[in-house]
Amino acid sequence: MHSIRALRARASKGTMMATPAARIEHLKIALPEGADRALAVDDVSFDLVPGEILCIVGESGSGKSMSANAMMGLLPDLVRPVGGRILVGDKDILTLSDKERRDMRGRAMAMIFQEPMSALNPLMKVADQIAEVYEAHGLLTPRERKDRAVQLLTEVGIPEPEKAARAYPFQLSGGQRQRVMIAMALALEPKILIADEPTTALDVTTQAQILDLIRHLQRERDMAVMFITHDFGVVAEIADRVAVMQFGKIVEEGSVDDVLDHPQHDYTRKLIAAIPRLSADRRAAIEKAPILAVEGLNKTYHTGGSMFAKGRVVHAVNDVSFVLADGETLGIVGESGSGKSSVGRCLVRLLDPDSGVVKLGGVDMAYMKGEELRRERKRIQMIFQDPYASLNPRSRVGRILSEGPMAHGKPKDEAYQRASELLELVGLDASAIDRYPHEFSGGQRQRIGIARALALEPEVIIADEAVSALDVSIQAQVLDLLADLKARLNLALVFITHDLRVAAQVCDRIAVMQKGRIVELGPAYDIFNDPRDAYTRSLIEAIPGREKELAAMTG
Amino acid sequence: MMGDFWKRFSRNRGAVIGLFILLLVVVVAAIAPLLFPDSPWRMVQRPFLPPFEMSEYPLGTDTIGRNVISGLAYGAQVSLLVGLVSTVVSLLIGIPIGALAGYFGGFVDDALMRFTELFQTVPNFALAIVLVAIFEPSIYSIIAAIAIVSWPPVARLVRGEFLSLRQREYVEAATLSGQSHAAIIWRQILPNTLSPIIVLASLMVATAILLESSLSFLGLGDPNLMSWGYMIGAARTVIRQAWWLSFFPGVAILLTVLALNLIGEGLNDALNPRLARKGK
Amino acid sequence: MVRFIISRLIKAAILLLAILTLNFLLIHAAPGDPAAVMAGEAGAADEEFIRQLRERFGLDKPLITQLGIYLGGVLQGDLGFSYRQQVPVADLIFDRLPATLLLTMTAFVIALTLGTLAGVLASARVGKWSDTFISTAALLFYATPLFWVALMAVLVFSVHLNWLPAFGFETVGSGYTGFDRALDVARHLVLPAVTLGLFFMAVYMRMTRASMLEVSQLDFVKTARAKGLKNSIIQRRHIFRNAMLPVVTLAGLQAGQLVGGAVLTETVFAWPGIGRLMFEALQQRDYNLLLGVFFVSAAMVLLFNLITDILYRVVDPRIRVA
Amino acid sequence: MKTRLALLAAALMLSTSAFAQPVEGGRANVVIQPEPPSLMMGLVQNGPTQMVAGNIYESLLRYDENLEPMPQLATDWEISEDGLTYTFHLAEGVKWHDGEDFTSEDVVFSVDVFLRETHARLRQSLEHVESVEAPDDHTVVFTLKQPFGPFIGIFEAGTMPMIPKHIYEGTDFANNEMNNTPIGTGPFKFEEWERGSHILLTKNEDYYEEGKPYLDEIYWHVIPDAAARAVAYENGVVDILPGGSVENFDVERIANLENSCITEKGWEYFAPHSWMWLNNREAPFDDARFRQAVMYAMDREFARDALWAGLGQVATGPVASSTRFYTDDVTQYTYDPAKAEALLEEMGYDGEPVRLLPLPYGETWQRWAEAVKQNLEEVGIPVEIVSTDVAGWNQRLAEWDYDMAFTYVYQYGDPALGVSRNYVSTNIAKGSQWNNVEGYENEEVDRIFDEAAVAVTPEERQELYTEVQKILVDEVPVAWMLELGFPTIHRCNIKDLVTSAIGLNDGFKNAYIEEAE
Repeated sequence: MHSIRALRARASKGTMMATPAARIEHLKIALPEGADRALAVDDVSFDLVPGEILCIVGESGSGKSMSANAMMGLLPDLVRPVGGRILVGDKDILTLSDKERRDMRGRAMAMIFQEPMSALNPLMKVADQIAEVYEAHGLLTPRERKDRAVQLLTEVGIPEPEKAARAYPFQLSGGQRQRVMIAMALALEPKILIADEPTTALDVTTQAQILDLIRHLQRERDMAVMFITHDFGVVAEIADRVAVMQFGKIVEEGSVDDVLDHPQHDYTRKLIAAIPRLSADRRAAIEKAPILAVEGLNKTYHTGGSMFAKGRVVHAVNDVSFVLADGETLGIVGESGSGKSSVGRCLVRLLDPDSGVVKLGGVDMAYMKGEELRRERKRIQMIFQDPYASLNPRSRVGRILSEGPMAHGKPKDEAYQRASELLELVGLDASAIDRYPHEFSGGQRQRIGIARALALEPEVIIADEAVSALDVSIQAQVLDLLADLKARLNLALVFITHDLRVAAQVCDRIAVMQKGRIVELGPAYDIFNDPRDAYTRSLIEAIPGREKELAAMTG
Repeated sequence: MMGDFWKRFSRNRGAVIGLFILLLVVVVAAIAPLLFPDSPWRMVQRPFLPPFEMSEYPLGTDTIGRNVISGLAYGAQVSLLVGLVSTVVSLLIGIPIGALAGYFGGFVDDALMRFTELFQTVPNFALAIVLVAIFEPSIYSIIAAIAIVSWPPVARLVRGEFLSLRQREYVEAATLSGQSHAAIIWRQILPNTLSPIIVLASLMVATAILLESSLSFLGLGDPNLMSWGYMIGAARTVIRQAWWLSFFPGVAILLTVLALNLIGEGLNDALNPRLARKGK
Repeated sequence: MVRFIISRLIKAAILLLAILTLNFLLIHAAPGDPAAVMAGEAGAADEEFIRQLRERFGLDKPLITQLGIYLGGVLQGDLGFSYRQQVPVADLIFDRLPATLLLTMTAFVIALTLGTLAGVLASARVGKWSDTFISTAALLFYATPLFWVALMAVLVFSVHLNWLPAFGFETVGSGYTGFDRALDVARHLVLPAVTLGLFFMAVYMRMTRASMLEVSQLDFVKTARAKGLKNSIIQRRHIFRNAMLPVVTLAGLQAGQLVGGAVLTETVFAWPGIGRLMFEALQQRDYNLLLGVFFVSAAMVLLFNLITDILYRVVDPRIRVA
Repeated sequence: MKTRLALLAAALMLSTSAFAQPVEGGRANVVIQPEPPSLMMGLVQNGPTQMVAGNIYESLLRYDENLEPMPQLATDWEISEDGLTYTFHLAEGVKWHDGEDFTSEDVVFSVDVFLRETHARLRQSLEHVESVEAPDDHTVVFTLKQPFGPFIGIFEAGTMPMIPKHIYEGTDFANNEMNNTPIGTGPFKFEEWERGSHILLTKNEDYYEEGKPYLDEIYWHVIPDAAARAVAYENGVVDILPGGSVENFDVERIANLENSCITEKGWEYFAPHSWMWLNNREAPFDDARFRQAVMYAMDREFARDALWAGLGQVATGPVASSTRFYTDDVTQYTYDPAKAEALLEEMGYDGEPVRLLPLPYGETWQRWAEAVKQNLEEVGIPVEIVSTDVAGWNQRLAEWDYDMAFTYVYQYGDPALGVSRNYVSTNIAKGSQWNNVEGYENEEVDRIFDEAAVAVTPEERQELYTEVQKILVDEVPVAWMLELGFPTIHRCNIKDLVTSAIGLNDGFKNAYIEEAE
């Protein structure tokens, strides 16, 4: 890790004179009729230079992926380039015949995708899928292809490469799959590597490793890398140069330091400002009485059990205990599969814990049933991750907000009255009340989701990855809203997230979970500034863009 | 919402054609008594009058001199009636079973699905035949039989939808907000399963019509109702001397069923936009 | 794998018994008792005579006892005795089964191969005229009543063109043997098999096409293209194999159903299979025979489902290992 | 219609063959439908069984077109003056197919032991029999309780088949495995039976009638589908279509084919007589005027021409014209809707709907029911057709659960055998489709039938039967439809196929195949 900045310094010098491996000139890509705008990519120009990583940053729909697909000639049927050139060497990809273009794919340039699972053929062994690259270009004998496959797997650092070669994709972990993808991309040692959000689907630690790997290989082979991401942390981590895209245009381009440290365009500024700072400020420990007390909570899943096959047992929540003080925000962080969500679901009893105590204001909710549970549960509510899945597409907002109260015996008109108040509370127009969810943007929906959680006037709110699905700028707004509400309504908040930056920003205390256990629990400041547990430390170190930020702070 | 539904639907040319054909059939069925005041069973001309010979019997007469075209008109009534009612009935059986199985899962699911398998394992058509024969052919026994053999797919579909939808966050939210199971099933989940159900239903009507005609063809139709399948079955033994007796009813069935299938696809495009892109 | 099969077999057995019981009760709920039918055929019937018959076939016992006796027999592999034909049910069925299997399996193979082929072709040429043509044809076959196609086929190919025999399993009394006989049977097979196959061909065609198009949207296809693979290879190796999974499932489910679906075809073409046997048995209230046919056809369905599952496990590693 | 009748007339002439010299050898390909349940005629006597097994089993006599007895196993016979003693002298040198000798013992066993137990219809006639004795190997003597006119008419293979004593004596008749390989004395032996496909009979080389049979084998083809049977005949797969094996709509076309002959003969003994049971027990059928109205409302001419290919004839009453003691001197019910409406008007019929039960024997009968429904509805009787399969039909009749129901019944040559059973009140009993199902009661009729059965001279009997026919026709206990014509269609070069009143059921011993020119 530490050496990277040094390396990069050298790289950026190197690029000055090097001739570009690819040159994109005034690229225009048209969207099909009826799309929200005419051009997905509008007059975009940039160079890909050997030995340099160009990061293209932008929020969803900014057209960053389109340009990548255009380079590979993999645009969807309905969108087509309508102007400009993509020069690789002296050839313009857009004017090449299918055959010529096919020949360049994999050989001249290769691509890795966001979803390593779906990007691999589930029915083919890993080795075969790699071997195909050679086959496609009529290289090597089948035997040699297999051997090269194993070599490549070794190069990308997969443990037990022979075994991995014989495996099917579903038998590998997310990180390993992405490594396979990379191996595949490297097979013919292309000059250009296009990476489309290659780490977005991965956990922080894995992400760090993959970034490391890409960086490393790129160095070694002096490739030109086009790296598409929405995460400035990643940018800070890996980029030599940055191009910021918005609405299909490049609004700002420059060296990573210039763009991150002295953004010119205000969109860029807005984006960067929106990134949660890693600095968790020291906060006074909250002395209030605990509202929620969890003791020795356990939950195990039994999978694949049948009358003959013995199922596997997963200890999702393993002897978890903590208390949540009135008005406090407790963060639960961890990577996927750490059991953080299971905890949250046990608290609201969407899951039934196997054992343990969940005292809410003195009442143990862990084993409540039926009517009693129904009544008590209104005191602890949840905000969900996916703003699209969390609202019933067929109900008007008004009903979504009033169903709960009405279920608890509030008369209809009162409930609707309350609903419109709530909408204003979360910063939406009261007129929203008789519109349908699909008429709102992601951020607005999340606000509705929050309003719904508040509708029952709960004492505790569980926010499960509440902002993970949002673009940074929106994310920031929603976080602010939460903070504001919390202050005004004096809520106790359990904030479940994989994103330590977010955690750092909003949490008083943080519990770090791994494999179902809480490995460390303490004030946010301590967690970030002197983590005791090794795992915590690795998590913190994996946070992309961390050095840069630290450097910035200490510089 | 209705507007763009129609937009998406009408984008599928086949669907529009289908709709047109179906409307035609419906109209004919509706005004059959006006078009042909005589009972379709009435022996009006010499037997085996070939088509296109006498203007008042454009499609000729059958083995005992009944007017084929009026038979077709009245037959439309039966086909549509049976198609619709039996579909509704099988929805009434299939949806609750599927919903309960999918929503509660676990033991309930197992029990209900085994039960469903019972009906899926016995070959449909054979079962239908036996049911009709046993309860003696009549419009009721036919509808019942068709419904009984066609509900399992509904149950499976609904179950599938419920299984996935009950994981949705808005359903969990509803649970947290203290709504009853009934309310959740009825207000949260069911409305969101409608699209696929509607599509399936439209195809089921088609299948039901085919089933009815097949039963009538085997002589298991309602003997007091003129139906297309019956006409073909009755004409089968004389197919050599009178091709038209089996030809025209067959075409009628073909067109109606085709129309319904086309509409089904149209509905699919219109109601499940995500799937719509496939195949286009 | 073996474990899996065993467990499935046990499930199947239970299901079968359940089905038998269901049908048993169903069929005995029917009006019309076999004794009356037989007496009727004897050309005269007084109560004494009918009572004798009832006694002889144990129809005088209470229903539950009869059910018990029947199931007991089945468990020992005895499907009972046909009242009317005066022979063991098993004999009757296994006389007829080969014919039905020949018919349905031929139809099935035709449908599956041609259907998927056409489907692939169409999906490869989406929007082109060949796609339109295939899809339209599929739509038509999908909507045509089987028995009607059968009749029209007879009309055209046997009556007018006189190319193919219109009915039967073989030329009775022709004395053909060996290859000639096979050929003769084959000629008889053409019309029924094709007409029976048409509908399913349409189903598989539509399904394959849709499935191919769906799969071709998936990321790994993009990956394959990014490798620079030829389209033909992508189609075959990446899209087709994945697209076949749902088709295989469906096919498996239907292969069994075909057996029951053959009733119509066997009636129109006077094909001596169990479909027709069932229909006759029904008319005669030949309880045991009817139940026997149901038992066998249900067993067929389950068998094919099992085969499908095994096949599936072979094709799809995810299920195999998980 | 005219054309059709003309053609049939022609066809009928063709079939009465010239006095040619019989030719040895050849195979007859015959359709059999439905497949017989068994060939053991002692146990099963349904149509197909009789037709096939009629070649295997024989009885003492057979009957010519006028129902006069002809020798078969009995070469000659005497009937005592008082009509109480029937003595039969059996043919010499008759052997069972397994080589055993046929003797009078077999006759006694068959009649007194075997058939008494298994043959419901014969049992009724045997009520009149005091004793059956075998004074010597070739003589059998039947002694009656009282005179029984029709007795001489029951010695036909379907009614009284001879069963081999040496095989069946002391066994469980129903489950004797020899039932699957029937042994008789007839002109043809059982060879093989492939269920669902065919039955093969081969020539009985040591048949006791000199030089007979001429054919080497008879191949019975099981083809369950009427249309298919027609094709089979067209394609030359089969050469003989027994009555009812093709749909009547097809008869004209097939009879018109090259080298194709048609005959209505061979049914005189059975005289299949069709009518609709009218459930006399309940309104409106309890009113004779309603029953008469039904008769007037029906266009039976049309039914015969459109549905029965113009074959057969409109029935004038309970007795078929070919049956003995028939008279046409009765009220005639011609198609007359006006009259029907008048009658309904007069009785004040309230138009309550009635149910009609068709005979589940194929298209013709279904169409017929539909036609009748239409006829009745046009005079204002709403009809609901209840369709059932064979089983349901039997059930409903057996339990009197019907309003109107099609049927047809054999008359076996004599009113006492095939007519009275359907009208005498003593014969009202649930559970049968062959007795007085309509529930008609009239002492007068009962008395006359009883007397007629036991009257000694034909003259007396004729008088009585004429009287009873008049009464019945006026009362209309059931709605008589047609004397059915069951045409046998065959290649013209197959000669002497039908040589008795029993037709094909009498066996093919006289049939021979001439080289088709």
